[in-house]
Amino acid sequence: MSLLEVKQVNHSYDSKKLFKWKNQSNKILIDISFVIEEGTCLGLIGTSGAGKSTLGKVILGIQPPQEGQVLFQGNDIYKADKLTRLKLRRDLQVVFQDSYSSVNPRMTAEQIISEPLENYEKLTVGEQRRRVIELLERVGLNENDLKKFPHQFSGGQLQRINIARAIALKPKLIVLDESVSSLDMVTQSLILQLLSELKDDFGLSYLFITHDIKAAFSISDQIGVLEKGELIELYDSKDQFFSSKHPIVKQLRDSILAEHPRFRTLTTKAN
Amino acid sequence: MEKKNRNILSVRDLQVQVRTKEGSSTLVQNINFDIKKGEILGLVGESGSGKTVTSMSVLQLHDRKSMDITGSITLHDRELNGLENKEMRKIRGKDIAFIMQNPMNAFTPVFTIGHQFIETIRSHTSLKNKQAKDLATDMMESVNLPDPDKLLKKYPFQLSGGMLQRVMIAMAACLKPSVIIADEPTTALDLHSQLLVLRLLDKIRSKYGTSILLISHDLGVISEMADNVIVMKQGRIVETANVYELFDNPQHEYTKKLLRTRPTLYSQKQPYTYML
Amino acid sequence: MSDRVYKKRFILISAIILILSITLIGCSSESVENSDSTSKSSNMITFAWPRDIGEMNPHIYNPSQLFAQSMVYESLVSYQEGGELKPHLAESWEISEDGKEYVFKLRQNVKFSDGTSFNAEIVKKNFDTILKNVDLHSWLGFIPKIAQTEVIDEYTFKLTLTEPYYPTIQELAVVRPVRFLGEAGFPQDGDTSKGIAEPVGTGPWVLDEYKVDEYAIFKRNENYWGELPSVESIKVKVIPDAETRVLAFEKGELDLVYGEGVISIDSFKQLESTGSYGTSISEPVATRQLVMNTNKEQLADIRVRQALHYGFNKQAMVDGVTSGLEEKADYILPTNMPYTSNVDAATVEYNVEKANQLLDDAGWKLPKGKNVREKDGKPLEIELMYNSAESIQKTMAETLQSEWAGLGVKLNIAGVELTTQVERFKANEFDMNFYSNFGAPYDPHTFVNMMAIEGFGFREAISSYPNKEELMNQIAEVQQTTDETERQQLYTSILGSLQEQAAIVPISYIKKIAIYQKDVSNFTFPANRDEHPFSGISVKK
Amino acid sequence: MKAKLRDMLKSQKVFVICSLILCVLFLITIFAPWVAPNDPIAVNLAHKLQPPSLDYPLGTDHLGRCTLSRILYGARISLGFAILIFISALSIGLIIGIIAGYKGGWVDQLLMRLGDGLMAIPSLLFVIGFVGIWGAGLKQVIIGLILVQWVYYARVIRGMVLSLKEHNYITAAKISGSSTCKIMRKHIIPNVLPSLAVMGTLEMGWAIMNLSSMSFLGLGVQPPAAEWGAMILEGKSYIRTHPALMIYPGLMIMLVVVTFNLLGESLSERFGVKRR
Amino acid sequence: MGTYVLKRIITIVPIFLLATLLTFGMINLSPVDPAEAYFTAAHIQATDEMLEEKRHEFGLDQPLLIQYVNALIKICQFDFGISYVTNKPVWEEITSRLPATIQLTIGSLLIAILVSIPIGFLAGLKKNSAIDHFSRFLSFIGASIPSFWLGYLFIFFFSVKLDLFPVVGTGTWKHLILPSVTLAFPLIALYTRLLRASVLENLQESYVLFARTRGIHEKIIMGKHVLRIAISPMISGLGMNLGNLMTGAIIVEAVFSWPGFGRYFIEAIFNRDVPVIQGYVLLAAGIFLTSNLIVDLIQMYIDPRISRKGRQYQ
Repeated sequence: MSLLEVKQVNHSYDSKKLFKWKNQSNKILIDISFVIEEGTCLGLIGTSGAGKSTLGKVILGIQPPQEGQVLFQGNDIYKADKLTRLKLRRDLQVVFQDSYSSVNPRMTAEQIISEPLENYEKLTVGEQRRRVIELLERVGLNENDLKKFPHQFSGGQLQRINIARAIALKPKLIVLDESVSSLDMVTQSLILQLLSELKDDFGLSYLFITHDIKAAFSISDQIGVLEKGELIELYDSKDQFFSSKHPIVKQLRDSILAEHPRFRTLTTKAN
Repeated sequence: MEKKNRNILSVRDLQVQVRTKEGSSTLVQNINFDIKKGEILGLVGESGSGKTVTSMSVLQLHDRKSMDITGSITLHDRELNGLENKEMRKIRGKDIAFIMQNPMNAFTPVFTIGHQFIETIRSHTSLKNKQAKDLATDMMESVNLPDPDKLLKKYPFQLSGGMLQRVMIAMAACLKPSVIIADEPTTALDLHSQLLVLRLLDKIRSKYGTSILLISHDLGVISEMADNVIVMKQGRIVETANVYELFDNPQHEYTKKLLRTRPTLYSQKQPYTYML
Repeated sequence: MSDRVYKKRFILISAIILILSITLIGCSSESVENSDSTSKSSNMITFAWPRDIGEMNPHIYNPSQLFAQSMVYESLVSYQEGGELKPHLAESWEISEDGKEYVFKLRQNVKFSDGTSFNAEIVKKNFDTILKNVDLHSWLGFIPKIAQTEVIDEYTFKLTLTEPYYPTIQELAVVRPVRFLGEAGFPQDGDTSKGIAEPVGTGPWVLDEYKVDEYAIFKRNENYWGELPSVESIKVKVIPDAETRVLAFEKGELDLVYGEGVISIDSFKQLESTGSYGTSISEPVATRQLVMNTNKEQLADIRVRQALHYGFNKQAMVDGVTSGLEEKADYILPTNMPYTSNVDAATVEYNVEKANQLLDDAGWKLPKGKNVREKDGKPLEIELMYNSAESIQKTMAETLQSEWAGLGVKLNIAGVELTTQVERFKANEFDMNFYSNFGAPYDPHTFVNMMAIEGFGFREAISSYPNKEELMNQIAEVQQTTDETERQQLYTSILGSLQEQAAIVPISYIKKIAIYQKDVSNFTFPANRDEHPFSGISVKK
Repeated sequence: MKAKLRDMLKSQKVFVICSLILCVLFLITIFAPWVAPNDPIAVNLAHKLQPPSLDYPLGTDHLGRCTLSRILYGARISLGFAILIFISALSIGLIIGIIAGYKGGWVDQLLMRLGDGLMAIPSLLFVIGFVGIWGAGLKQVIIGLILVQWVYYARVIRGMVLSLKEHNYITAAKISGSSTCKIMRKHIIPNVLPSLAVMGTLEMGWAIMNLSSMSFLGLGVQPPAAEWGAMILEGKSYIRTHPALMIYPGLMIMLVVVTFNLLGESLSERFGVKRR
Repeated sequence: MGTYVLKRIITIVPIFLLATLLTFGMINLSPVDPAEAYFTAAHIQATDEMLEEKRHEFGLDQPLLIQYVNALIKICQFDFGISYVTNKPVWEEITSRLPATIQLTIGSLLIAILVSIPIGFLAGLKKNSAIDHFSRFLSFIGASIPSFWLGYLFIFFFSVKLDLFPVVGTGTWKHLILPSVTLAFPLIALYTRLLRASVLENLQESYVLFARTRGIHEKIIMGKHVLRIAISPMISGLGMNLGNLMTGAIIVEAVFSWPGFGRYFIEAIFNRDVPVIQGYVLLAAGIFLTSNLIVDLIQMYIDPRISRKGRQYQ
């Protein structure tokens, strides 16, 4: 049994306006199907407007799709009864792109991280604090940060707190919705490093949604390309991706910038 | 003497301090660099390292009431630091052009692209409206922007970010400035637009011999574009080097870390991009 | 190109602003001419009134203003000092023995302002029109009693009543509805209750210019049959706010302020004290009364009513509230009216001890530690209703509240709009209410009449009087009697017993005030309360 | 600690001063019977229109009542009823606004439509019309004011909830397994409150002003109750001889409304809430 | 753009219907019997038969829904009924007095605009300068002065003491000044504050920086770019505030004896002249909605983004 199975998901936003002036079809997701196995990471690459975020929400169980099924550990998350859903939810967490808007500005780091713990594990005050400190240390922060408020952290640090909250319940799958995109390069790579460490330590699976090919490849086992709501192709390796003939993939590939000036294609001039 | 002349823009011992009630705090210090004619100087650093402060100092756009700028900034041997606003205004847009990070917010939303294009031209030349318009159209044609007449009539919100960024570059290059400062010009764009914008920048450079100060945190952009690179960290320059040297043989620990930790597509020895 | 678009927008916006400004100036310039044209005639008196003069229709009531109606339309007889009734449009009249037939000889040289002549035909036409809406006018005693109207000859008109009614002549002097509209003023269907065609009257003034809610200018009727007014025109400015009236007068924008309660007494006194203006105060025109509802349990007991009467310092209150402008009243009706001069009733002097005594006697005791009297566990609580727009009523209510609190009586005061006041009074839904009689030329008969007719509130209010039956009979008699002495005796008796029962407490005599610039002279108050005061007035500029 | 307090006093000068003024006013409201030198409705015609004296610190009005006492008791009415209006309107608005914003559905539809209709009628005009039809009186005015206010609160709160819903932390909380009730309690209400505090203080000024306007028109508070608007109405007859009678209550209205507005402004700066 | 205008016009219709429904509800839920009110307002002593007849005439014996539909049909024909007091059509009463009110409101709007634009704009540009302090003072005081109080003080000082303006009447611009300034005061406060805040906000926008880097003259950046955008909230305020102005005019007209409709409205209230009250409330709603529409169109001209996105109707 696969950890996550997405079957034939279709979704479109219908405008609930009284008068329809133009007959627009707003298809966001078209016939999306894929599978994520336990302990693997699926990277989904797409430009803005490709339907990445909607797909993330559908999988997280907060945006029922108009058609299709999302099976998590074999259960349809939209058809499960309340109790099962609560259990499923525990195993399914998220880290969003905008670290600032992902935390309540009026709560301390401790409060933020302990929220899931409060909901699922009845711990004593002391135990809970210990757990939070453990989590903070695990993501590279420390005890001193417990009482700090979000505005006292940098974007990267906040993203670590978001990660700590996501792993607090030891989930099976974490949806990383552009989780590193708004960070600068250095921070980005540090967070990516942390994520792949955590993946190994906790046996996590990721759905890594991004527009950054390099970042996607750095932690993914599988890569999918999403374009205008369609999942174009799925690749098991970089080689597969780089040998694809699909025109959209080709354009994507062409846009990747050289990693060393020796391989530059845009300009040649340099002394 | 001759060597000195080749430096279009020179910055020496630049230090910027901001005065607050608690005292002054230093934003950048000991900044030294030169840009030669036709050179692209890459400026790398993470957010908050002082990249934008530096470029704003060159343009003298800091609020002088609350900021102290010391050191020397010379353009064609002319000292810019401390220059009167009136004089500086003649230089901005004409001799030093600026390309902003987020093109969607850079244009005044209520005026057409053409209006702003013509406005720029006319504030630096004595051209008539019609001539300025022709100049703008020509410029846009020469940088391969499709259907310039139509584009000029559009409002900023009607264009995509990539398109706007290209218009902005055309606008910057239009008066053939000596230096273009491009502050993270591709960060807000998707991959394909990024490619188009970078191509365009290179075209401007080779066509007009414009020098470019290219600020970016993306090493990919730097490796594609820059001739020389300065690496900044916490308001200081930690390393200045030729782009090849920097990538092959980084000296400073910070640079090494930058190169080491970045996500790559290396397969065995070569990056995939090279294979294509 | 884009510049052109920008320019277009700019032009558009400027155009909008320009249009706005032009409309503004347009509005103004139009009226500038008006004000210029009116200020040309120097022999004009500018006068302020709180309301618009209303439709100049002689046969209807609100919102028409009485003084304005009286300027244009005239009555058959006129009410003069002391209740004397003088010929006006009627030169003389005769009343039949049984008091049912009235024959009027009309004045012959009278012309309407449009040049048509005034004759018995038009008198009959006006009467008949009024009679079409008898319900509307039934408050005026003689109208429902009219049996027939006849034209005897061109200048003789005969009125026949169903029963004798002595105040008929007096009621003919009222300002509305029995005044005469010229032929041209009648609308197509002849029913004036819905409006008139144009204001054509016989009066000394003609409406010349009128802007609703702003001003009205009356010109002298140069063809007037009587003595020509000495001023050429009267401008009535509509200024609803009393303070604004004072300020405008002080500024010199007004020549005359006249009326009852038109400006605050304080302002009047202050302006008077400067010595730079002429002022006059009229004779009493009516009595301000406090009416107690004897149907209410607490007030049913005469001792309580008397106690309340004894329990406040009337003299101090009237002096204080009206700054001595009004006079403390001892009698229900002013004594300068017909049949009212020798009412035999004891006047009540301020006496707190007696008041307390009376309340104790009535069983309202003051419990220890409390400050409101109680009887059978019920507190002595009374509500006083007043018109919230009338500052004197309001101030007096507040004063009474404070004074009676000292007796252990809790007075709740309720300010209501006039319509509510009238409504509640009529429906008998009140404990106490302020009231004032109509004044000349209606009284005393109208006031007394109201005691007898249901639906005005009085009859219900005094219903627990022990001598009610007798009172009603006397009232019915007084209207029909043709004997002068008997009438006088009846009035004395009626008014006396009304007052003895203490349900109607006289408080003060209402007076009119007038204040005018120094160049205004010969100002006199009309004897008829509702008439205009412009007959003799003159101005030199 | 002391230094910290001093810092706070310094940086929040406006806030502190305004709070102090309001505290004093509230104390006066509560302790009016002890603070006021005289009975505000005790008529003493012998002492009418007196100049300030020891017995009557601000003199007396046309009925010989103590002006100061009336002003102090007036604070009771103005503030008391403003608070009543505010709290009632807010409670209704908060409940309906949150339900409409969070759950949507027919509550939301009804609220929005009702709001559209009510907002089309200028609010004070609606209140005057309401009072005109239902009869003058304090009760009617208060009901009318609540009637137009709650919709406003509900709509604003609905808007805030809707925009909060867009924040990822609400989604994150949902995914963390928090119940709707907990999300309301921990995430939505605390984040709505500062805006409500700002709105509330500003609306208090609005309520006081409108209450006194209605009293001035003779539609609101009925005599002999001392209310500032009603006092101006009474005092205006003496503007030329005893201007103090109308100037003091007017100044009081101004003082209170300015204080509330300043407080609202400083609160909005503090909480970073945008004023409408 | 055309569709946008059409759309906006169409959205007005249901909102206006809702407003009529609310007004109708307000009147029909009230304890006032229109027939009774009619006779008291006209000072007529009515018998039961007369009341019954009047009720029939007013259609009060019909079901509420039919009454509402009838009222609606009449409103569409600008028939608001007959005033109880003057017996004239309400529409006639309104239109004869409305010009004066419009003159007053437009006068105060113009004053508000002419005063607040320069002050608010300069205050925003020069934060913490003298003019900024003045603007803040103005915006706090202006928003807190009761207009009925200010009006008397104005008359007292400017007309009586200084003899600069006439106390009452209409006609010249001099008559208009004091009432419109009184009416404009809170607006000046509001607009100054709005414009100042908006300018301050816009100065932080990157388009200002970009214009500077292009070497555009500061005067052009501020006077053309910033002002044009910063003025937008003020203009949308204009539409909103026209309603407030109409209400404010009620008080100001009472103080200055201005012969407009507001004054008449107050009289109608004291007389419980229900058709007049209803007519004015609905007319105000109509004017308010139309002025909002016009403001939207002006906004569209100033800011072309609006026709695309549509303005949030608040």
